[in-house]
Amino acid sequence: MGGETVSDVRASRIVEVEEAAAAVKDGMTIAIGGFINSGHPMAIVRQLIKDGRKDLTVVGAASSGLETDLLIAAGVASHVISPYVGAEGFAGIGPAFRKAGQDGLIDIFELDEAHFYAGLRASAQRVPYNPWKAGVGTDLPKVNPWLKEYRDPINDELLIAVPAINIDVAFLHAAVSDIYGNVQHNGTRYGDISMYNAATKTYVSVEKVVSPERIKADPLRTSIPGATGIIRAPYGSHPYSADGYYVPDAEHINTYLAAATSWLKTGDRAELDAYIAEFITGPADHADYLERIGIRALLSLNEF
Amino acid sequence: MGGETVSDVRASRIVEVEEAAAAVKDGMTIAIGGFINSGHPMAIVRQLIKDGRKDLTVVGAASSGLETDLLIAAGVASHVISPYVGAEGFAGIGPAFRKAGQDGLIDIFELDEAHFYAGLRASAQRVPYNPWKAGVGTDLPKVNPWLKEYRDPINDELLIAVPAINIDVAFLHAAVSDIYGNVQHNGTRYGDISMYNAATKTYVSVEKVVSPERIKADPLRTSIPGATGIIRAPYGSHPYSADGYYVPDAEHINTYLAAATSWLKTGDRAELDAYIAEFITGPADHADYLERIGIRALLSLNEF
Amino acid sequence: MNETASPKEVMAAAIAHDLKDGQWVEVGANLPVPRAGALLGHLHHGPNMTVMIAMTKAYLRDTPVIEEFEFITDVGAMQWSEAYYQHDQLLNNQRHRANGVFFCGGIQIDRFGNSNMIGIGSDYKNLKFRGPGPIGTTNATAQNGTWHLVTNSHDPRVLVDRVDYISALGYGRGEKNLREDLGLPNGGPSSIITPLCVFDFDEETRSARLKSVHPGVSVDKVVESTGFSIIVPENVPITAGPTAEELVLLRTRIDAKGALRG
Amino acid sequence: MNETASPKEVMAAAIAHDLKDGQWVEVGANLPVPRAGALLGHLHHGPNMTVMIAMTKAYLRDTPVIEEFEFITDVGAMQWSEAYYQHDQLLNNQRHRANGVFFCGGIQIDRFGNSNMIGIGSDYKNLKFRGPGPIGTTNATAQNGTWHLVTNSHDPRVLVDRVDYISALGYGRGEKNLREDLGLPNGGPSSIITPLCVFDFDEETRSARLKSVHPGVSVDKVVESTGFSIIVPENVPITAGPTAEELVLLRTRIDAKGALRG
Repeated sequence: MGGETVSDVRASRIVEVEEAAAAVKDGMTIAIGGFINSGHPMAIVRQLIKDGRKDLTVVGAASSGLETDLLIAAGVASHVISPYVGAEGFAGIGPAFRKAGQDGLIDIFELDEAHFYAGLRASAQRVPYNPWKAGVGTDLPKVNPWLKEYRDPINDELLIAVPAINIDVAFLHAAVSDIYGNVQHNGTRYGDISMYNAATKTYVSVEKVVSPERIKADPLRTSIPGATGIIRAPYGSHPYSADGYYVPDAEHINTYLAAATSWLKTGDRAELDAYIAEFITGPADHADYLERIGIRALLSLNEF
Repeated sequence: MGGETVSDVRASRIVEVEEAAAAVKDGMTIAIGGFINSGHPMAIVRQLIKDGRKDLTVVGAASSGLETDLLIAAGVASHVISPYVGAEGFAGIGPAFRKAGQDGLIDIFELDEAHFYAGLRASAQRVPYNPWKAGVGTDLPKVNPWLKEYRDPINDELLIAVPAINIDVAFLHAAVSDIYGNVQHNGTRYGDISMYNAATKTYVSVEKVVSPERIKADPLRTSIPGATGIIRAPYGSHPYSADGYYVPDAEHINTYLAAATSWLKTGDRAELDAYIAEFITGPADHADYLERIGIRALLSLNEF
Repeated sequence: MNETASPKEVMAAAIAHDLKDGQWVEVGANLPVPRAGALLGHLHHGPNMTVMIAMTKAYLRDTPVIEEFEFITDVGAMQWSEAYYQHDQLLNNQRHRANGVFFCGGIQIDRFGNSNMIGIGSDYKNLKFRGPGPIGTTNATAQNGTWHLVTNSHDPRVLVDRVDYISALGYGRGEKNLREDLGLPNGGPSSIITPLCVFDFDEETRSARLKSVHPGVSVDKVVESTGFSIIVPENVPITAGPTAEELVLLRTRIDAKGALRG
Repeated sequence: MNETASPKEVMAAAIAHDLKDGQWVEVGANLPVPRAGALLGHLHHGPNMTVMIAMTKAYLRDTPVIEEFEFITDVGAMQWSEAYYQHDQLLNNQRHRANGVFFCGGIQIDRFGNSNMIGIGSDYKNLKFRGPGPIGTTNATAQNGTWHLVTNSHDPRVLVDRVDYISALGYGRGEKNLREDLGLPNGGPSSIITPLCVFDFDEETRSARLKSVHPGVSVDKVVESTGFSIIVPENVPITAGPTAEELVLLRTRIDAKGALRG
């Protein structure tokens, strides 16, 4: 007791992207933060594909973008929990999501964004489900039997029971963090905090690691106060935007879309596999990926 | 259609304290923000007593302080929904709360702070109740039949159903607001936001009304984005603290405590009624109240 | 009423005319018509509207030219912000929606105002066309005090007799008091707004009824472009498009780049 | 072990010794013993503990002298803050509690580790003594991975055979597997820490058992001061109070003003 267990050093939570990705085993449920064309932890997403992860249940954002589409295209996702997979003006519907949904390649957990957060809340609150009103009378409980219509125990009102969406590992991308896992986003935080609260572990890639003093200068900005691990990843959301750092890379996004759409339209994966080889399995690491994008292209995204 | 309904001016939401208090009718449910010895909208609390409001259900903070005790002492509250009424180091238990609880003068909605927020969330989410785990096996459902033990519709797990706590009017105190009801707290916001989200109307007294530009300079700080009305009330939380403005007025708090404790111990209301006459029904308005406290006393609270 | 207005400008005006000052409205990205309609209502007669745009609560009447943004997360839009909205917090709370107005799309919309965002095909496990997912339409159409269906494709494949999957509930199959019996907080959709016309819903049958046709559009054109049987009243008025003043607002401040005229 | 430690310093050390690095602990205001115990654990062997203090998440090992604060809302405490906690957000999320430690008080605590914060008297509508209310004890004792009961009054009126009202559930009336059957996430209280001794709970009967007596306290003194029947093992060790190093931490950095020595 006392003296023998003294530990004097606060541990750094900085990890390499490989270590963060290694927290995921086949069959687990992971969450990917961000919102449509912004704020996705792409360095980690690419690592998961490189690692050949399989049978993952992917909790995409309430509106997820092509990061989720890519995990489907690469065969990593067997289940998707997200109310939307698409890319706004780039593509109304993710092509791999469409292909996989039409051909029954994946299970889609059909739900509204309000159900999505009700399920994440249930996990965060350690209750088996949360009730929600909207959805009664629709076909959602028919196509997704996990959304159960029931009568509430107080007023006998018809409600939807949304089961807890328990996340094994959440992956987010944010602006800055100190080495102790105190993360701050720039501006809005999408639904990232709800994923953190529903997850057993949370790894956050950041544009910049900053001093603890900078975090403490404005503690109200701290959005994730206890990330399991922090990954240094400048341009870590590329080709999607990072608020205040860079805008989406339309050209690269369209390159992916063309490859995935070719799979959707023809059933031939050649273009898609070439994209994956060039930008995911090919590069040795995140910096090598960025080299392939090119500094001129990266710098062109800095104005907005 | 079109032209005839044009309204060109954005309405100011600044109101007098009398107008805010007039939103309350006898029998309504009101909420009072803040936390134990801080952040209570006292100018409004005093106005409600002055107005002779009766039979109010008072939703105090998750840890409420003597503002709730005072509303009990003054006969305004007939029901109290709060997991705690006290004043930390000043008094472990509010004396009027004790007196009224022991003598059956009020109904106390017995609950934990987690149930408190579950009930507020249910109101905000327009569901009849929210489920919670903690509380099963305790006597809370026995002394408070509104907390109902039931089996959940998915896993047949024993849970507590916490009914929606619907608030007619919430009253909060914060640092600043623009005239359009965009409110910013200093630092932590206690549970104020949860009351706002559960309320039909929300009036916020502020230390200072600031320009819209100042609000827009840091929109992340906006805690209440749409108050129904804003009351200019410098020292509006006195005798309790306002974060970053002034600390609790220990002397005044002890004056109240002595008066209320005299009622508790002797059953004689004379001291309590004298306190109410001197500091609540006597002063013509908030400034007159502050005059009675005295500028020297007020300025002494400014260092911390 | 300006005869030169494009069909989408007419749609935007129809949306704006129905908005009331003080209401709460979300403006999505990449939805030019509801965006323009909401902003037109805000600029024209809605100084006290709560406009949720690009993850902020914004007041835009002081902005000379409101640039379109391509992404809902565009930080450029935050120039107008009085508060951020954090998406989970927005969805975790619903009371503000009582005074809200919502515009619901659909890969299919039927005569009873139901919308389908899920997919097309009778076998859910083997859809002919996989849709984008419900996004927030299931909830928003249940919670908002007022809502409309909006489509840019007035086409028999979109405007169908019966959607394959109901992801947002309108009037079901026209059952009496369906929404009340389900305990839903609003009374159902007000209208379907298309590039050709506006439908409302018959009070008895709850089936779509032609409310007005846009300038230059015939009733026959609407009938032949619609996949369900329409209730056509004896007199069908012309949709009130933008006034001259509104058209100036649209073309100079809201849609300077002409997305509605393209 | 330093013989000069006060009973409250011994209590604080008992708390600290049970804390493990990396755990999550809330430090309330006006609870000097659990405050000092948590901070002692943090300074002594807990650099990676998550310390929630005065509505912030704080790291205090760089602070030479940690001043006491009188109010949980004291903004002065925010000097250490790495993040604010907003009280409703803290309570709306519970997963972090799995690794948490909680200290539960009570106006009554019984031999089965149940706590009563509601009131004393058999008639709930006419209590002899109205308590402060459950605060967060009902939930915190259900959610935290580890929890203890703590009282500053080792008195037969506080340590009773059966509490009048259970606001925080310990082991009920000692029923087998009660907590598991109820589906509660933790296994129940670890101990009752008082100014005289530490109790743990017998694995079979779930009733309080004398684990150790504080320096200078006799078993007889404990028995006569306790309102319930105690299980007394053959050998009762002396509570390990603060080491010399810990006492220095307590007296120079954590409790410089001597609240524990008063």
